[in-house]
Amino acid sequence: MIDKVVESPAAALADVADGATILVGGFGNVGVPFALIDALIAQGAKDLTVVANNAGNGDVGIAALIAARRVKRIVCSYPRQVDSWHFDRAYRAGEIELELVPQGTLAERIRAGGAGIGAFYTPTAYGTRLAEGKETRRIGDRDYVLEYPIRGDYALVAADRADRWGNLTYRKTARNFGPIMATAARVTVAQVREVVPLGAIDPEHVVTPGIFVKRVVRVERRFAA
Amino acid sequence: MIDKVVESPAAALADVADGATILVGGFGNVGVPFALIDALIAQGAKDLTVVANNAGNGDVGIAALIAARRVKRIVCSYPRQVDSWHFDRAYRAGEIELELVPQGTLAERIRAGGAGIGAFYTPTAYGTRLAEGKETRRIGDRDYVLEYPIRGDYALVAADRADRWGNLTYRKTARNFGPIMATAARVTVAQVREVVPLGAIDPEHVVTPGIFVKRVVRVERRFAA
Amino acid sequence: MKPLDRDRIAARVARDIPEGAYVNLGIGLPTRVANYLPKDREVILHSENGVLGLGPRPAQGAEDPDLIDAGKNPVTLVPGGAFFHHADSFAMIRGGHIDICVLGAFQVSEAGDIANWHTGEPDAIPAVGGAMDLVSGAKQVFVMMEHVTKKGEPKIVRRCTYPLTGLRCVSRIYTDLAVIDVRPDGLHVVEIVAEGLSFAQLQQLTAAPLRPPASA
Amino acid sequence: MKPLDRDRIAARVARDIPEGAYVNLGIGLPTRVANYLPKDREVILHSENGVLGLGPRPAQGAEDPDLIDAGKNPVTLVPGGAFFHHADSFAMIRGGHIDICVLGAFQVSEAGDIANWHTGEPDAIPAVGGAMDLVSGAKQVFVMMEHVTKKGEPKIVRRCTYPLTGLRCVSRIYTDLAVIDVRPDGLHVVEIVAEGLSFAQLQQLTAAPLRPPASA
Repeated sequence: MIDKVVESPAAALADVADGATILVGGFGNVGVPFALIDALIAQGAKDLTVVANNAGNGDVGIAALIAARRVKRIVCSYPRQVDSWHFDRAYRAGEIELELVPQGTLAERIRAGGAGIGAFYTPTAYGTRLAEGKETRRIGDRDYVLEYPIRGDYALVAADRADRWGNLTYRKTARNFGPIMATAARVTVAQVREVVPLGAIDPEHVVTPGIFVKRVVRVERRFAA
Repeated sequence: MIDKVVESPAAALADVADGATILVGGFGNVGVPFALIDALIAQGAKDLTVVANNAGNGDVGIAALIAARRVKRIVCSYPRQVDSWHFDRAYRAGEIELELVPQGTLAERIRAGGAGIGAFYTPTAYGTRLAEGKETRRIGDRDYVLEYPIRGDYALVAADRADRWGNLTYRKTARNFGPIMATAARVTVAQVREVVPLGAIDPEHVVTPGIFVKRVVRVERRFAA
Repeated sequence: MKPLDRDRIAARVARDIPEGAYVNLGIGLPTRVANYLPKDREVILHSENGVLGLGPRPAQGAEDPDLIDAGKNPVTLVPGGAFFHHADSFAMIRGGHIDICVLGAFQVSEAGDIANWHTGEPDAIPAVGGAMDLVSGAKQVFVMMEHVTKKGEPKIVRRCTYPLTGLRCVSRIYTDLAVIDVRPDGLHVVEIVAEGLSFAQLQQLTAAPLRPPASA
Repeated sequence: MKPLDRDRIAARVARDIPEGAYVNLGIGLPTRVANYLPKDREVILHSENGVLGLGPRPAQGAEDPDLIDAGKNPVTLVPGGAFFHHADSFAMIRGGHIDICVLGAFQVSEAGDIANWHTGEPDAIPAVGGAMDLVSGAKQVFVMMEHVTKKGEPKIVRRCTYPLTGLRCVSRIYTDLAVIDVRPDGLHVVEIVAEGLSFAQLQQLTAAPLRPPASA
């Protein structure tokens, strides 16, 4: 019997190695897998590359991971925020490398990673500083920038419901990066509010099919402490 | 008030011009918008380019459109079937041009068309006859073929439920090409089993958001005559 | 001379958004446009974090922690709304499905280039979000800003000196002084909105040549 | 010498599909593999027309006209199944998420090239479907076929003469005579399944050099 449900966030992340690339869902604090990030901090893996929309808010989630000095490099679209002080300090101190990617290109690169696309041409950022040094091409009457896929060793996502096959649903705008990150990692771990019996999720309403998910863990706490 | 519901398939397709490119949903006979195709035949537009997975089955749907000699060119993955006699005849008679595309590349090209991607590299078909003459590139340790997006003037899709904003749900494997084709055409027309009040479709369950849909028409008959 | 205040600029933008439009309102000032859309006009608001059909702010205490807009503020959803993931959300943007996006800017050039993501200061921590996607993907890009900086420097210029967000993408500029169209042959004043401001005065506050409104 | 019949080839393939595998069974013969998966082993079947969790054929009269597999036959869905659109379905395939796909073939080369979509006859109407995506995307490609053609010609060859479906992609070949692994250094017989067939006889029916099974 397939059973992807593991007993704790710690068990779900026991095998994360130093230097791993971790895709972390969420937009601001919504859809951030806080329990998994806390477990990752406790687990101790360092020199991580984190791929996420933001570089952490306040003292929780990715901010806490950065504060614990575990992040070597971050790939994101919007690091600077009013409450991104841990990132700001680490960045100014030269402790963390930043790859800034337009949000839609970030999403598309992750999707390409999951979908086996080798590279793609996007019009976004053509002619700007963020396309400097990148290959470009004119196709029809538009200019495009060549972008490469992003894949992770782990994807940490916060979903709403799961079954033991790893089928997931999300809740409102907490869906954000979860469904695409789940496709683009070797090991996708989902923290969920509820584990339901197999068949309880309508097959028309599955957002992330279990094929993309390796481990599921139920957590009580959904939001930042 | 936005109301995308039109009274008949004929009204939904009145403005199709000769030479138009029409994306037609369906896989075999499942999810084929038969009522819309019948209306297209009655409407009379000719020299059409049809993009669809198959080249018609039996005497209905795309097969009937081909039999009516309206199709100049077809882009599909699987034209030859036991009951594709209308296509077979037209093809052997040199009346119809065929662009054969692997099914996943067809899907991805349509998705790229809807998503504003200028071109993408896929490993599919590398080294085969279907990649002859196409640009290739080695990325990492794999070889890829460069593929370009497909867009249509119209997309005809068969959905299950719709509201007046054009939000759509599908039924089981009738979903197939509908959601991606809806994104890739200037005018997407959905034939649906049921029009429901705005708000009756759970926002978590919308498969095609109304932004991709221009016209909705309710039809009694869902399957081929 | 009486420039419009920010709410009146928002109201002026709202006037130009037609029934049935799919609209993305950038974070900050542009979100105010929503307040001025007539209640009987159906306009569908998109937010890049995966939602169509944004409604008004929830009452205090009624916020849903899983329902925010791109500015990370709590929002509501109207009947007919939908949720989707980030790749689908930006497929809408990049694929040309958003009719109008409204954004703030540091500078706009006479060619329609826009600079709105980076001050260019060497020690600034950059952040881009969805701005580059929006300006290159939306069918029409409306810029909404003060006509000049706090120091009085023109923000409409021949060439942007700030790092660019996108090239040749702005359709129309709404300022506290005027509404200006960006056309292939340059900038056309559609309307002077600041009471008592002459075209010549407007031109003086603008670092790129303007053409007068048709009625002028 | 007693070759396996088609059902026994299917049963032999089924033996090698582990619990928890995500599997795509090609149209035609490979779909029979499903009949031989042990009931207590959970294997999740994918079909390229947008479904995971294919179940057995429905009883006559209980078919759902909206629920078919890639071979366009009516199927059922098991609890835990899911529906999705074609781009997502092929993202699973191309993205390397399918553990095993099982396909028929006209020819397989010693390098693992496969030809299974086109006879090469000039007047044949071609059709490719998802075959090229599957062979390049699945983690393991199992080929299931008769060892020789009806005319007795070997189907395992040094180089395919039929138009290729994919290069260097076949992992393992199941025929009515043997199970053969494709490895970087060539073809390795895992097991001779035809009763009374010697390795030398098998080699004679194969147009590429074979290495004997470890136990031989």
